[in-house]
Amino acid sequence: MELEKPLLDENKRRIDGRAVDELRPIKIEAGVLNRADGSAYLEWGENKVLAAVYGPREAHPRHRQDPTRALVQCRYNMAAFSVSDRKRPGPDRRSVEISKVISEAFSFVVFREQFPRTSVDIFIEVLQAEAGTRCAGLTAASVALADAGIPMRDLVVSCATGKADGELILDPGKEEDNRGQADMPLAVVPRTEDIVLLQMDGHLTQEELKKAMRMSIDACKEIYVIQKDALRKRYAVTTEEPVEVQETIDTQIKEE
Amino acid sequence: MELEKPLLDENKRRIDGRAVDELRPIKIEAGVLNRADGSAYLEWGENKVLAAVYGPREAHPRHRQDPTRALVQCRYNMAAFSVSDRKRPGPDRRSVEISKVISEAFSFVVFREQFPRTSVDIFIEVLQAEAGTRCAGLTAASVALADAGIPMRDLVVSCATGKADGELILDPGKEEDNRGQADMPLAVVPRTEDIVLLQMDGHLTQEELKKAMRMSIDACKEIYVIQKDALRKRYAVTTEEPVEVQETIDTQIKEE
Amino acid sequence: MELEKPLLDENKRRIDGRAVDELRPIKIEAGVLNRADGSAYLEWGENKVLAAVYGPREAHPRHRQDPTRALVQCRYNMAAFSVSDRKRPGPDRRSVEISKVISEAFSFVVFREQFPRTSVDIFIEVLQAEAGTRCAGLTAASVALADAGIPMRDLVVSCATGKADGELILDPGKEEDNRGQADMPLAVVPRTEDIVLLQMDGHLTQEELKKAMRMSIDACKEIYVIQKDALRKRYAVTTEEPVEVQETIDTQIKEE
Amino acid sequence: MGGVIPELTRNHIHRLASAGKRADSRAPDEFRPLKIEKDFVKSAEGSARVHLGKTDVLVGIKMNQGEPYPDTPNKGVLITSAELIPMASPKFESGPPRENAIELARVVDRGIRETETVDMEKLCVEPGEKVWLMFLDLHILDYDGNLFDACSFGALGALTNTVVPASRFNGEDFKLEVEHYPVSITSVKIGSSIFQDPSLDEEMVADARLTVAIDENGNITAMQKGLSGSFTFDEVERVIELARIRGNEIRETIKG
Amino acid sequence: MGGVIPELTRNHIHRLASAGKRADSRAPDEFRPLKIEKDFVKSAEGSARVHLGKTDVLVGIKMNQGEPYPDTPNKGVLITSAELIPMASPKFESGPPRENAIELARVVDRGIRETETVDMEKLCVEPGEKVWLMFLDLHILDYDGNLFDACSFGALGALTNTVVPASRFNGEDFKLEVEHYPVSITSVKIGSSIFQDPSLDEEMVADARLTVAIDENGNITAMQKGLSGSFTFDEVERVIELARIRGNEIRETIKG
Amino acid sequence: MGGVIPELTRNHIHRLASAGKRADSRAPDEFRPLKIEKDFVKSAEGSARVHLGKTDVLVGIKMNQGEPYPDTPNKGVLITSAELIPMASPKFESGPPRENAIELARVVDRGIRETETVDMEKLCVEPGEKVWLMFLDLHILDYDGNLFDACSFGALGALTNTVVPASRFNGEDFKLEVEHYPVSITSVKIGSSIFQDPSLDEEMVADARLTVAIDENGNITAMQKGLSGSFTFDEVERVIELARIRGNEIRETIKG
Repeated sequence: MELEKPLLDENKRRIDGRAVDELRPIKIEAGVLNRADGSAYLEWGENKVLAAVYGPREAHPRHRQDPTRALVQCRYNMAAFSVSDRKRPGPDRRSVEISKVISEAFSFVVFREQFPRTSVDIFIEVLQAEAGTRCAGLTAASVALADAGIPMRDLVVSCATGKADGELILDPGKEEDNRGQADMPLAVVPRTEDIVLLQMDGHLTQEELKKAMRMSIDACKEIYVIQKDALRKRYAVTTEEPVEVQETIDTQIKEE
Repeated sequence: MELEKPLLDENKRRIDGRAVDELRPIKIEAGVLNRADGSAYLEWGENKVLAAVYGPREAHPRHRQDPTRALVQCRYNMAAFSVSDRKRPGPDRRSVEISKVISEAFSFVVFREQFPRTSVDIFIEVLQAEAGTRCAGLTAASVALADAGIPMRDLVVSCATGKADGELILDPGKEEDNRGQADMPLAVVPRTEDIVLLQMDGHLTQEELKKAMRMSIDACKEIYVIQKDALRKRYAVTTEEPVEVQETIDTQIKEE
Repeated sequence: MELEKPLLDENKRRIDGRAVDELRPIKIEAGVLNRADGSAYLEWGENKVLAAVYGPREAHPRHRQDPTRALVQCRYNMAAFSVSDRKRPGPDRRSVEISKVISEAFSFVVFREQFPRTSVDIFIEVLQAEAGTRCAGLTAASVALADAGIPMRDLVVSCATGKADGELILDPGKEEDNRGQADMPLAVVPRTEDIVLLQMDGHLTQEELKKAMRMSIDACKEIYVIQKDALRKRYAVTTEEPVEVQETIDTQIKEE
Repeated sequence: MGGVIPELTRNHIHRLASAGKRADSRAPDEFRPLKIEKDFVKSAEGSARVHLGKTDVLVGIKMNQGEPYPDTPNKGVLITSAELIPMASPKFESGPPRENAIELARVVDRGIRETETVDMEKLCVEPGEKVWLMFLDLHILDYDGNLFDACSFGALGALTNTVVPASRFNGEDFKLEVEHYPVSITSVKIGSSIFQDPSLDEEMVADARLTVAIDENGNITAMQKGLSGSFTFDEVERVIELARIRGNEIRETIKG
Repeated sequence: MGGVIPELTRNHIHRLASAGKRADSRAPDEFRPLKIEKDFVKSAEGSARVHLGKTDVLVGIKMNQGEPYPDTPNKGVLITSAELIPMASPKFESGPPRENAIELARVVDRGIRETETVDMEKLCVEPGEKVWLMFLDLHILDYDGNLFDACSFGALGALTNTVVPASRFNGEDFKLEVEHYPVSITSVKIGSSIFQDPSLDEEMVADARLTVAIDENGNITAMQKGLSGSFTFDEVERVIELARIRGNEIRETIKG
Repeated sequence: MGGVIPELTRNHIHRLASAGKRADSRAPDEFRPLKIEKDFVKSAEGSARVHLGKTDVLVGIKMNQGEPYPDTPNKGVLITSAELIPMASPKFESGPPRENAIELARVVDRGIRETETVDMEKLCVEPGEKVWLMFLDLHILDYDGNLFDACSFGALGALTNTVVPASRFNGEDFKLEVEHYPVSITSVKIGSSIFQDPSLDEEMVADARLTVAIDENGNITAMQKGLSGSFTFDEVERVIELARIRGNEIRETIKG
């Protein structure tokens, strides 16, 4: 086997030329689908992700309804052709786990008590995957929730930090993910720094872990700006939406 | 690979000796099962098919009930041993599609508005398959529906036309189906010529297609006679059936 | 292939040293789980089996409820690692059949009419399997039912008899089961000798069959003593259980 | 097999049973008329349609080559499936095989496998590599009770006309030899009466069921007790003795 | 495709239809705006995103090597799947493919397979041993009617930019050649009007649906009738004639 | 893990928590009594039964030979499954693994896989051809909270007594070497209190859960946040610091 190229060069540049604390390019567009109550399309590096939101609507099946608040249910799904080896359609164990942790993250911000017996259904479709699809999906879904006018404390933003060649690196790309020594996806409520998703695998010292959390949180705040821009653009051009929904969104954004 | 025998000889005789517009032999017997509300057994060439009808009965599950009319639900199924390579038991994608198009065909003729919230359940079992099992199954099911006393505008009849060695051929057999250039199953209401099932694959010119439709429709009218004979025989010998059901059937047949 | 060792030696001793009518060692402990309403742990030769009982509780799904009496539902399950070749988790055809015959056996003794619309759910987990797991599971479940305070006519006890090298042998071990000429699991209500489970495969003459039944029934009566000891021990040391449950059990045991 | 029966019918059958009588005037040990049509399905390697009174089942055998089980490298493989298709009874729903179908398939399977009805070593092609897989499919067309016996007769009947399609694999077709004729006889207990060959109504009212298979030498080769009632030792003896007598008679019909 | 439509909308569409008019002011034989983005997904071997009015589908092709079917040893294998993901419509639930998705996938599949759109013999690697498996996945993102045509256009579009990844198997990548361009045109009948390219509302109100595929030589290559209404002979003729005209125009857009 | 808890219990726990106290009088960072029985199941290659307070789990390891994953041709394969069998809790229903079971299995799996607990390269038999498959099954017997830690301890414990059964494949059995001992410590947040090793009641009331695995060098090797609440940066720090301390103590118990 030939020697693999190091993940960091002598100047601490990464194989795709990024600095260790540099995000891949991110683009977000809100309101891209017609049937869904809210939607967003996101490109993050080579990731292409669609998110759609339906609800609050009557929860099905009925025995799952919570008489005191809304359920927040996410379904994260990868298209069969989104990865280099075709993925069998339908949920697998990985996507079930990701759906669960994303559902839990959004349960924190949605004002669930306002909508008892309903569900807020979030659908994330990964159309093309590089690395970091759960962060990308969650970040897109957050915009879709706002686009749907779902009352929330704030948007949620997600970004991972990893470790490669002994250094912490923000937002690992595919090869960094495969060959790195750690991966830590995190999601945060930017205004309050409430951590609502946190997973980690690999090896990090206590000090590294703290630094990695800080790197992810700071990056989330950068991405937050892109999310809000997408929502502003959406409501600047649209006139079809009922006024009260716009106000809800504006209010949320001004509040920060 | 050795040369395959042509599907038509110099006199336009087919490999089984039939003329291009000749049906395989068809036999139908009505009322062959005890538990079902109506039933029929049909042999069509080497096809052996049983059809049973239950209903109108309360539709299950409840959320599928239509408050304005009956559902017509067909389940087409091939026995594992009905084909040369054993078929795995249970529905596959092919049988789901066939069940759907047959259900739609019968939805047209059943007086569904008379039985809201119910379902009329049609079960077709292919016991031995040659080619044209969907036409055979539908034709048998039609007799089973009448045997069950389900009010209908008319019977439905089905027959395919194909193309072999450049010629249109009625009711293709197995080898003609495998090696032919087109296959077009069609189902029709004989009295009105309403086309209620139509599928096609292969290559046909617009002219050929029209001619093929005509061939199928004419053949359906021949088969219609066999269907009615089967029903007459059934009610000639039976005395157990309640009088009103017999009348319904008679009326329908006289009406044409 | 080398010659296999005979299953019986010249003195009619079995490969594990037992006499033809000798049981493997059996140990039972009642009340071993916290969440279940009743439970028992049993070791029988190399078999290790846990049984738990929940109920009577509302039967789910509702359409399965019997308005006149309780359902008795058993789920027999083998842990993936309980056998030498790993078993895929979840029910297979064998475990579905065993669950069914055990459910039927207990349906006879539970006073089902006292608890309409409910179910008594019996869970049997085989943690380590040698041979005779259905007998072991049923025998353990019987103790778990009593531990749960479910009103019953009597305990049920189960033991198999087999045939090896032309002789009837009680409680066949693994190799005797694999290489034997017959296997007959039986379950009985000891006081009345009501046979509530009976299966057989192999070859037995009418005379052998009668003798085998008698051997199994007599062995069940031995095992019955071990069951009752387990229950006595359980209620001798426990003070948490409500008084009325204890009485029910005592009554049942005294009645014999 | 699941299902409810009107209270009136139930009481009527019980009243008759208490006098040793049956609703269809049969003697307690009398079978309904039995008709076996062998080789009913040409697409199968072997088949038999069995009419037992109003019960109607079709059994088909398909064969293919595949790998043997690791523990029986020189034996063919038997795979038995039962489909309680919804055509046969208003109580049979489509879906994955339920416990009744599984028990039926497993009892018929053991009746053939364990009794060496067919010498499975003759179905070995290359030891450890390639053997014949024998798929035995039980297709229930009309259900009026006693599927165990009807399917068992059908399986035996189908085996007697099975031709192994070795020519498909560059060999020569050969007829399967049936070595033994174990005949399954099912009795039910209603109150204190024992009736052979239960009708559907009798099955639904019965306390307990006992199926016994007996070979041409009078050996018992299989037993399966069902339902939530019990048998006494003496009742089992009587059931077996009556089964032996009836079995000899039916064996000739199956061979016929 | 399932679903209910408000009575008001239903009446409105019917009223307009009786005058040959449509709710969105299109002419009866007018398609909605069609936009095809080819090569949308880099992780796929070929892909196309199709916007047909507000309907939005993404079709991706993944290729791998595997075994051919026994009856076509020298041909590649096409496997088509459709996912009606719940993002696309409040009516699509997650779960195994339902009959609508199955019909859709099968009609698109036949449209490619039976018309020899691609020469499947060019996808043979080693006859009888190894061929290319072509997975065609239809991913519905936004559902506003006429999935048959949108998916069919997407499939053709994706085929035109598919590169066979032979370099992964020590070969050289090569472009797939598209031999034929059969274009699917779907019409619905509402009352006595025929409309091409039905919107979702029109689909839900329609009596009958007919999909016709026509190749560049004017041959009909596929038909599929749907819904519970009927077509007359003349209506079928008219639908085909209109499809031929429209197909030529759309073929150029797809090739584009 | 799903389920409802009486309002009274909920309030009681909350009230205690606000004073940093627990219903069972434990200190916030106190574990329940831990008992590990290694080699509990002889039929497994390795096993451990873990009693953590009233939580009772049995972890078993089975090994077989099979193909490696294409991207790790020289490494053994770990397959982890969790069964929340209905014996363990009235809330666990039978059926396919739900999201809780999947998350549990995946977290335990990553805890072993990503931390190189076992050197998977030592489980390679023939690179690219044959490796050891290690099936790790988590069998939950009694559920009183904190399955993540109990199963994780059980997995480590089972690994320490695993013997690779190479003699079944003509090799020599050898003991698996455990290279690292990452210990999983789970804490929950209730109000502003942080409690280690939550009981079932505490889990049901908790706002957020954080599982941290720490190895013998003090490195964090895995984290998983759960539930719909959040953690602050400082809380995460504190949870980790407490986990490090507790982990060292428990590591010795597991090794023991």
